[in-house]
Amino acid sequence: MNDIETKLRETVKRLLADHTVRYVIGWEATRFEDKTRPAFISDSADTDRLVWNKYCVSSLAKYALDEQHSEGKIGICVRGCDSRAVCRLIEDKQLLRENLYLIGLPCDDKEMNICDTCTHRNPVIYDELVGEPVLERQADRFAMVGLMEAMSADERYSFWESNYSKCIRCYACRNICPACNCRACYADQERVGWQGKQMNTAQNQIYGLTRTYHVGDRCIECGECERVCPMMIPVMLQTRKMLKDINEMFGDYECGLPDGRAPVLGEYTLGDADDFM
Amino acid sequence: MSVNIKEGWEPKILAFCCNWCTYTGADLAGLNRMKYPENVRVARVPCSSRVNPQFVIRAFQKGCDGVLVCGCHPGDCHYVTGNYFTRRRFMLMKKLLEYNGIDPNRFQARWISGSEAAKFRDTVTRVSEQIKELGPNVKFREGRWS
Amino acid sequence: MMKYSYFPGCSLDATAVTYKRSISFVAEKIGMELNEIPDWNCCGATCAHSRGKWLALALPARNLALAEREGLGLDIAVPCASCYSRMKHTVHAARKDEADRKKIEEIIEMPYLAKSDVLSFLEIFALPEVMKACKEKMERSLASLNVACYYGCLTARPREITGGISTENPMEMDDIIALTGAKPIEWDFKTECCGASHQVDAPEAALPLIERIFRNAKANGATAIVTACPLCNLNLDMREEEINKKSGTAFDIPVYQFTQLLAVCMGATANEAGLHKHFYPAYDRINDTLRRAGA
Amino acid sequence: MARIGVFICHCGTNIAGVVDVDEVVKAAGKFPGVAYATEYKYLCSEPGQQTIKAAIEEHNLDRIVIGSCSPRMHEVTFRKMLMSTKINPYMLEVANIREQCSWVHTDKEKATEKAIDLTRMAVAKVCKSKPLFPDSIGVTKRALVIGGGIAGIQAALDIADAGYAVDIVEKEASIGGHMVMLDKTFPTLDCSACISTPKMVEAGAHPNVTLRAYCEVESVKGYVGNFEVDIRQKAKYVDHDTCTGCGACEVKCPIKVSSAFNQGMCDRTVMYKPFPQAVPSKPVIDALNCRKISGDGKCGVCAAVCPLKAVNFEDKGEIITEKYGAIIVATGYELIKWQDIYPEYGGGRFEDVITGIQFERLVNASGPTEGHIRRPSDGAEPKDIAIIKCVGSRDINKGKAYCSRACCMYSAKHAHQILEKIPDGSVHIFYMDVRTPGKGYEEFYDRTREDGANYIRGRVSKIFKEGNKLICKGEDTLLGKPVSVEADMVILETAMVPATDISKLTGILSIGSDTDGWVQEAHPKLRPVETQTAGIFLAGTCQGPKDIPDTVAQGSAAAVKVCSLFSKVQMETSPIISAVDREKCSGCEMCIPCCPYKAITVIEIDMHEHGKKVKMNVSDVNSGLCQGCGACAGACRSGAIDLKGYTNDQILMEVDALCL
Repeated sequence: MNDIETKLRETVKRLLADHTVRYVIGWEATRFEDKTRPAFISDSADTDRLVWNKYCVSSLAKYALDEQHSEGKIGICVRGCDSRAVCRLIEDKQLLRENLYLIGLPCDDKEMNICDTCTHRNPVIYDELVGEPVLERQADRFAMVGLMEAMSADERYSFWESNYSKCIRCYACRNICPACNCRACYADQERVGWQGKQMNTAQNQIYGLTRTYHVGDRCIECGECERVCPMMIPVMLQTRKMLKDINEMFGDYECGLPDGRAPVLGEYTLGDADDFM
Repeated sequence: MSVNIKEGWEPKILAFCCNWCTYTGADLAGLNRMKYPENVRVARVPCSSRVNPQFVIRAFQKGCDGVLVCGCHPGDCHYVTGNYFTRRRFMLMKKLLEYNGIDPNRFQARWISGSEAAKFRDTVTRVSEQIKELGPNVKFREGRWS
Repeated sequence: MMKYSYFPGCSLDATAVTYKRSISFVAEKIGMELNEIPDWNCCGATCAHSRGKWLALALPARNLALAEREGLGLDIAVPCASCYSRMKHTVHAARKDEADRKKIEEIIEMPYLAKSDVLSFLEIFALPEVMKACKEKMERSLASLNVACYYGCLTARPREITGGISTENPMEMDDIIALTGAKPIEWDFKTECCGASHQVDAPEAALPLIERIFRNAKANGATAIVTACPLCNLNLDMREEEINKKSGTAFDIPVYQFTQLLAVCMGATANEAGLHKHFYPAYDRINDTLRRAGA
Repeated sequence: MARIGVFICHCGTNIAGVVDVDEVVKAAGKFPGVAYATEYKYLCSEPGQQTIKAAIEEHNLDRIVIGSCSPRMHEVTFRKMLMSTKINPYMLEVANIREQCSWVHTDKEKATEKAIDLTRMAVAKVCKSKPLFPDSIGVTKRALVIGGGIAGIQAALDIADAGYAVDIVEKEASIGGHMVMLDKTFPTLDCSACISTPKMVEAGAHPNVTLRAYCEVESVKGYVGNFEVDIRQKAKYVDHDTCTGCGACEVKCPIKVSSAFNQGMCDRTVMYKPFPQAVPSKPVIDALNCRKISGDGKCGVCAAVCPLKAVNFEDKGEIITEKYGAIIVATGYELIKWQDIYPEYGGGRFEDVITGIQFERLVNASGPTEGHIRRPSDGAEPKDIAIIKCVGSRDINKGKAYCSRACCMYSAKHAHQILEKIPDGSVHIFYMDVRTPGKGYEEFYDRTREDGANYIRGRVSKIFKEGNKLICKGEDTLLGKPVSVEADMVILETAMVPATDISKLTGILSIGSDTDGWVQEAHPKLRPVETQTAGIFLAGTCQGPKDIPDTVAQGSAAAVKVCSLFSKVQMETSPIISAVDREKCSGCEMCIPCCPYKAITVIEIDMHEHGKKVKMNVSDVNSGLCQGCGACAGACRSGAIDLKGYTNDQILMEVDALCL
């Protein structure tokens, strides 16, 4: 057991005891040593179930959506990426900040590839921070996209074709994504021409492309889509492409920060480039 | 992915044209009896901003060889600001399509005003030539191609 | 940090010796370091760009490339308005168009990255730190001298290439001259053309250009004209007598380089400031003015 | 299953000459949903329409497709025709097989193939069409005129005379605008004040007109027929209900500042009316310069001398909210700030280089010199005067590309006035062209030349001072020689530009403006006083430079548009607008910034979710505001907001149909 975990449990215990929150979303151990799962703690006696270690990788923010209409606050343990997910959901008008109590957890020990390019290891918003802030690191978020761009069009097509040929359309990437918060996803709707339900490469590609466009200007780069993909499709390589373009065209752009900046597709400037035309 | 181009193959090109500028420009090209290739089919929309980028993907999937989105020049939008949104949406969409392996010439956007009949003719002619050169689109296509 | 690469240009050792002497005097006084570019060549002046674009761009480019090769990483100080103009054009072209820059490199067979800026002496002396350094070294005053600051046409034009200085009513030289205690007058021919080299090949057309400069300066009460260019200075200085004779005017306005006045006020002797090297007598006016100011 | 009728028009040989109409009909008959397909020589003709109507009855059709000329041509015709049948007018699609097919192609086989494709697309689209019904909304019969210059006054008086209430909002303390500043008006030389002040008085006294001077429009909500406008009444510090306008306070006010009405050529007091004939004829305090309000708090002379105690230093202004059915924008123009862009004309350093409007005050009997032409620097009468035209106009390098239209004529008028008042004087006019399109204009220009005005064709490159003289150096392009004119005074006829804060107003009103900032008319020829936003009209120079006759004409034209709107009890709105599927909307608000008409708002509704009643936020479209562009539908990821008449389903069907 580590210091932070102890402190985290104490904090949660206190929050439940003084009725600040109705319950807290955190992580708990599983029967696998290297896996944790989301835990929903509503009884202060249960706080010892909470764990904090390098296996606490699942994103928690979206679980709060189940409580969109509830009374009273809920607590969420937020790492950098979780806090940005919360920001995302607040910006997308899906959550109200005042209904949330955010327990910030600086995060520097995860061993996933996706975390190498993390630029916000400390929560960007929180109500209280457990542990000391960690050092932020510089990272080239778009290095992989650059490599892709260097390939020929046909190479790129083959790359995505072979990836999407594996897709089983489980929609896990959508379900975990904090930017995917439509009440009725276009992919679930029974409309002719909207999104074919067939599981073939063409339809999978259409799904991939459309999802990318739908979330690309709001992606918080948590990488959950890639983590949950059972077929190992590098999903975020698509959204990061869009983010790279946005960064190049409209200046530094990171989503899910409490800076009040509108998604680029929700605004325009008279001087936007025409050069693609 | 190589396809044998059928004898006499003609590309199918879909053009989304806004009612107030480009569609009017296309009508004017007709009034002036300008000539251009037959392979462009115009779908009329009130404003280029009505075009959901999904329509473009759908068109490729269903077998279009090229897609054009045309609207009023910036500042001239009948609905004041629509084309500024169009510009952003399709700027990003075009890059995304390219990233996914679609040739940049297959999806193009243009500003054509109601008086620019010649520009409409030239655009359509040029796009048609470019797509002919590229051959039938097989990327993203459904069923019989994949 | 008053350190520059220095491109004197060809006039400075000949017709503009007054400029050269006063520059060295002032630079030494205020601790400005001028590193002359080794092996520099002609900037092309007015001839090269009437021959063709690439010659006009390449000649200054070689000098700029040499300065770059030295590796001092300094901006380049240029006393002559014409050299300044040519070098600015080259820097502008190289920065604006990568293809042009490559082509220039090809012609001069040297790398040229267009990193350094080109600054005229006017721009340099108008910098706050230089102004301050000059102010501290002032020993004498030229109060009672009414000075028409004559900028010439090339220091400010064309605007999109030179940037900064106003094309119609610049004030930089006026501010510098004010340091000497002299009074910069308001007049309207600050940036008119002096005829440049046409004074040699088409004097009948070019002479009136000088005459009207003198006329407007006199009409607005000038007792001296100050320039920041070897050729402007030469043209005005050398032709004044001739104009007076031809047109029956009596202008009696000596023409100085602005650095001469600075040098004088910093304690330079007539020789150090080059006051005896003028065509139109220039020593007495300064001498009288200084005496009147009680120095 | 839909029962679609397909009708292909020959249009004489316009279509049939290139497209094999029979082939198209044959193919169309086989499209899914098509119950009947036929052709006709001229479908738009009366018998053609009868054919369609008969077919609808005979074949029990529920929607139709017409292959003919452009829908921009006859869609309305066919919709009208459907109104007398059982089919809803919006269950119609037109395949454009003339302008976009037969007229632009020569290869018959390929043209026919394309016509079949276009018809198939239309058939596919119409399959998903739904009956649409226009909404009707009430009309508030009160108009708002923004700007109390001659355009606004004229418009307001015409509306008021038609029996409707109208408010004029004017940002200055008096209505009148630029016209009352002018001395005489070309080409008849009648006194500008003499013809405009009666109109001002009439506007002030008209029972249907409410003057709101010293006010600005703060915000506009609503839509045609139902605008709700917040108007900010700036603090006047004088209770105009009590004040009789006796003028005692003005006389006693000790602080003087430069008079804007007199173009800075003399002073006015801080307690002031802009000019003697001001309407309303009551003063306001210029708070910024008032010692009592913005200074050390001492003074208060005005309050002391006011017999009615109408002065109130505590006035904070107020926001007035009013409902209007229509708005006329008549904000006028300003003159370009030439000082910043023409340093070669001295950039403002020379006192005796003045603008045309300053000259108007100078030559005006009620102006600073009581009509004697005296130059500002020393008060001497100038003998030689140079006039420079197109300062800022027709100059893409420094000013504006356009021609300011009125300057040619008023510079001729200035020349005429100078020569009349200074018989031994001379006038030199530098011009590029002389443009005199107007009744009596050319004759006036001729007369001015006969008076002795010296017209020099060329621009002035520099004005400089030598002694007492201003030397204008330029080129006479007819002689091909440089010229110098020695003048005592120079008049610059500067360009008209839109009012400084016009972009703020166009933003508030959601109307367009062109690249120069002028308010954009709906159509440059056929809808010159309408804007793209229904119910908002324009008049006068806010739309572009023009002279007084044109300005007045536009004022009246805009008034007619307002009156015709007010003549209806209820207004029909287009049914082609957006609609929200509340089941799908997640309230993310992505559609809101895309809407140029602010037609989308978020509302809270009750929904049932998992058996619980919950409050949900969803988007809601205001049918009066929505103009049917569909930008929202292009932005909605889940397709919750959709554009009726151009639904996602309809367009996707079209796409699919093309690709078969």
